[in-house]
Amino acid sequence: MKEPTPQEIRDEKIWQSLGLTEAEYEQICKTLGRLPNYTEVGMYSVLWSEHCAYKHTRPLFKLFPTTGERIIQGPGENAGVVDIGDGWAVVFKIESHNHPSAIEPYQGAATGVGGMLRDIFTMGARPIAALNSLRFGELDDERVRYLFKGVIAGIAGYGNPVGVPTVGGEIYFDRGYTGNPLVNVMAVGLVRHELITRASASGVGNPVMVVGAPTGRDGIAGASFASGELTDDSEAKSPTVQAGDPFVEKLLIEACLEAIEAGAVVGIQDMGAAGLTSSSCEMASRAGSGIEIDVSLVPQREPGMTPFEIMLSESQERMLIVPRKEAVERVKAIFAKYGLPAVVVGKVTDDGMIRVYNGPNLAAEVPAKSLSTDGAPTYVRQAKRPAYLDQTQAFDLSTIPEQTDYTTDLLNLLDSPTIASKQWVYRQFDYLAQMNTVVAPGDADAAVLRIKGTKKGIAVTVDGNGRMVYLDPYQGSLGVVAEAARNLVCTGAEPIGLTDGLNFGNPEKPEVYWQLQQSIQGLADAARELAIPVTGGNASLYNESSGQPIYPTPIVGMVGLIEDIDLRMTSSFKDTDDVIALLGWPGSELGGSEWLKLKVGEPQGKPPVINLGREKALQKACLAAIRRRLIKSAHDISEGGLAVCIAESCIQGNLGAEVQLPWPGRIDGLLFGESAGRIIVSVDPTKWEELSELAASYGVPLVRLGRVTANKVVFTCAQDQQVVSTTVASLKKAWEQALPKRLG
Amino acid sequence: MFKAEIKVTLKPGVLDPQAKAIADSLSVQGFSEVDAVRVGKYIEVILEADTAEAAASRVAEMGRRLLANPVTENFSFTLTPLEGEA
Amino acid sequence: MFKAEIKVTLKPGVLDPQAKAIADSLSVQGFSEVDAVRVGKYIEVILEADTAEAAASRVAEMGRRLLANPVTENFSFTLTPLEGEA
Amino acid sequence: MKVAILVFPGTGGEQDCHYVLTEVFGLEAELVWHTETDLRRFDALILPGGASYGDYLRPGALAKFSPVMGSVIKAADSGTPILGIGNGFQILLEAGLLPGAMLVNESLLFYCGPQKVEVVKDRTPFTRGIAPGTLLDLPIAHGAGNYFIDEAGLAHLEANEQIVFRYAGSNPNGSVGAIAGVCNAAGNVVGLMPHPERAVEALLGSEDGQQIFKALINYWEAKK
Ligand SMILES: Nc1ncnc2c1ncn2[C@@H]1O[C@H](COP(=O)(O)OP(=O)(O)O)[C@@H](O)[C@H]1O
Ligand SMILES: [Mg+2]
Repeated sequence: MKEPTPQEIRDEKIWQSLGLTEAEYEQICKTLGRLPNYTEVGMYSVLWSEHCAYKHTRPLFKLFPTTGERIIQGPGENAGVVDIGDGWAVVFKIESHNHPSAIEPYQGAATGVGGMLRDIFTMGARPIAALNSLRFGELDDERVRYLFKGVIAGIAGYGNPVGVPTVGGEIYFDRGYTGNPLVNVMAVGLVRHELITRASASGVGNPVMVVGAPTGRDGIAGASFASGELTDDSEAKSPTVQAGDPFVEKLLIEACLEAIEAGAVVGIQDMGAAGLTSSSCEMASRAGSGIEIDVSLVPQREPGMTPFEIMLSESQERMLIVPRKEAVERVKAIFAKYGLPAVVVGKVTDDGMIRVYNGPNLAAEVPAKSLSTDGAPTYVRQAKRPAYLDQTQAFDLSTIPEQTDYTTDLLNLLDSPTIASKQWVYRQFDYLAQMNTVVAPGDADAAVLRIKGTKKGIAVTVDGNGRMVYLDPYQGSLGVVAEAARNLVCTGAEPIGLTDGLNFGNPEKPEVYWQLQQSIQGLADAARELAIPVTGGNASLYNESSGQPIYPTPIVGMVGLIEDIDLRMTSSFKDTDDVIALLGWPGSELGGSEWLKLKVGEPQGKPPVINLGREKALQKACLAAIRRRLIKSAHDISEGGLAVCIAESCIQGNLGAEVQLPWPGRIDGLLFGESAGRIIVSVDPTKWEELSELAASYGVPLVRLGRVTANKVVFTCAQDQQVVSTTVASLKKAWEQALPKRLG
Repeated sequence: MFKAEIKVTLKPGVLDPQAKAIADSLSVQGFSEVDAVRVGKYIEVILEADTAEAAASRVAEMGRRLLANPVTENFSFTLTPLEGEA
Repeated sequence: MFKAEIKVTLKPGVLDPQAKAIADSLSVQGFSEVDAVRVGKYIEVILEADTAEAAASRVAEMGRRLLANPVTENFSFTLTPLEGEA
Repeated sequence: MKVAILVFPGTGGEQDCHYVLTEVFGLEAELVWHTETDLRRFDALILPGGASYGDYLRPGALAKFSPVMGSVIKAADSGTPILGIGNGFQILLEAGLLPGAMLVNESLLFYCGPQKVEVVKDRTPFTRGIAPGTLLDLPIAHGAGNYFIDEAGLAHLEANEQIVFRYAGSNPNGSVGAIAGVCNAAGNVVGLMPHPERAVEALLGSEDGQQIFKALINYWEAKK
């Protein structure tokens, strides 16, 4: 196979097929002071891709609050690190694998999990939990069912054998994601402070080692490849799909953590997107050093690989390690125990250059800084408020007739896949591995893990309602952060850090860029107001199919701390005759709600207005109530509104409820409105007085709604009319059967 | 009646970790003569069809639509007529 | 050099839910002519051996010791000599 | 009593077992890498859960050729109590130390969740003192826990009283006779799919698994 010459690359504009713009190509020529060769253009093209360089989102990241007392590592490393006391820290991050999952759902999701875990243990932390946030089209579509089953199987097929429990997640089904599903994975790790390790190639003369799986041609025939001249060689036609090997990942986790614990490692970095190129360049540019490697020494899975291919390969389960000079043999011995290759391929230099040799021949030579995120160009695009908003915001609720009975609507909501029980999903995940899962999937708004050897626990959640963000990117994004925090608080945890996953369409479209801007502003404002620092995140842009962008879908992963694990909370009703109450401000906004979707299909209206001051007070009050053991359950009101929230607490506790809605107004809004800042609690009647005083002291309304009963579920409106009447068994059936019956 | 014996294998270049694990294990057990291993699925379908051509075209369609994942897998098959059972 | 194409299938009497799942979805997809489905593993082993007999006896041993579980599975194979690659 | 916890490449449950034996029961336990060939210093062996060798080919199939298995067989023959949990059970089956074989779950899906398990036989080192018929809450988490043995084998198992545990309430994976765990003819080697080690603390939902470990301790005390 013949690579194009520097001259041909320029004359035939080959950089274009690699995804670079003319201006970017010119910038490369200027930086190098010469024409780049094929390997060099390839390296720039992948590192300057949106995925690696955050060209559109980086200028907006400045809006995020990133500091706080507990922050040990904010954005900029592989994952954020937050102190939880007792010498322990929690490491976490979210990442998307949308495009690979759309092509091959099983491997796309599996490698998403694998890549996310590597970001965690590269920090020296043992991965203790994984979560996922998924978006699909509607399940009546055969292709969607295939994607959905494949993604779930892939998450299970990778997460289970590596021994990391998948403890939570969220799934929405909506036409807007039919052609472009979203697969975001969050991983959480635990590390002693003294073992926190960074991805920095320091110490001139220190060796550089490649460890883990051999390098193959995975991923390089992808978007950034695509060059007609190269494909007459049949080998080059290899598919772009990367496959994962959880077995090797498990060995890699153990070997890397053992090497770090042995004090052998100066810096370590996983090879994610853009493989060897990004790992070497990131490690060097963080340390202000250079790296010299000889690709002929890299263990290879296939014969005849070129420097271009080796540098760009996205083979999974590989890491780059800079050990202390004296520790090379030690590192080799540790990896040999696990049967993994660990090979010195180069060394750290002091001149800031990435120099790639192929045996004796220099194959590429570029300044590390220029390749890195800091050196990549950034773009601030033109922003324009999308026209659809005029139509959606003008939606008139009075076009929908009021009803006298809403029992069927409630059952239909519980039967809608977005709201329905996700047991079919999480039963496929080993959520009990490692023996820390105190609050399991399905038991509360967030999962709770204990920290062995302490009294502590952490709660973890992921949230992101794309429909609300679509209807108002700023308000919707405030709501995403507020809901994630509220979910943690409902388990008794205080939020201590967040990571975001930005899933948007093509940012070169002014409407999409506007959504992006507004949304980041919303996330940032909410994070600042609720005092939850952002420790990192991920952006996935260009999520479109047939020219239609997805709903703008920012996802927030959040971690909370429970100082005393005995003071944790779940969402099920516990005993008959307990008081059911609303903690928070009454609301009945139907804009963007699941109920409205049931009635009109397309997202309509304005999303609930978020009042961050109230939200803060509510969350403080709820935490205080849990810590003083005043409540027996807490469940935040989200999709499906108050009625679905109470129904879920009934189903989980296998108990009924008698509820009187004390407010005037449209019944549908009172039952199914998704106004934020509301938590349904249940209370022992003897604690009612004390709880009322507590709520009042935080300035938060507490409204008595009714009581827990044995099995009837009845909602009565202010005029004493029954508007819902059913049994917990009927609710349960609708809620539990929704997914299995659609998946066959 | 025909019997279709269908082999579904990974496309070249797609990582086959299972095959590697089997090859390693064979070599540990002293099967040092083993050079390469590949793992796939074997699917046997008994179907009715008037002619071998008709059967072949249906089996090919099953492969495309259901039995193999076109992104990562290849499939091939052989057909045998089953006498006296139709 | 020989190529052994090994089929590992479930013994008769062992329930095969995977085959049932495939048969069901074939029928949902309109392949009503399908009468029966069986699913197993296909394993390809390239090995060096002086003679076909020698190769066959080694592959049989691999099957017995590793590739099939005698409680639930049967295995069979065909051998093809690979020319000019030894 | 000193217990060996065997660790194969890919095993994941070793830390769980180690934590339970040492932190919860105060026993002496050691993680033993699969290349070890002498297990004579141990009084009991545990093969924990996880996915040895990635569960490739068949769960447990590749682990049976690990160097340590020779000494596991010796220990089994000499009457040492040996417990295989989940993947550990699968390894014991593949190695022929226990009768039968595992198939993928009838649903074809991995299944994780709480499960009622009935103790059928109390004359093993791991069930000693637990009245037959006792129901335990033990979580399960596996993709291939569908126990199979042919009819003759099943009759033999029943006649020899080698069925140690059965699933109660529902059969989560399609196992023949709802069998959740079996032992060898001598009774010293026991395998089960449910995870007793994950059920030893009220904080995690069940303490019923304690009985399995207490049985081993009792067995050991009585033997001394
Ligand atoms: N993809 C998933 N993976 C694991 N658990 C999930 C997933 N989706 C939902 N769950 C779990 O199911 C439960 C209900 O999810 P969801 O309906 O989104 O909760 P809520 O609306 O109460 O926040 C939660 O415990 C959640 O963690
Ligand atoms: Mg939710």
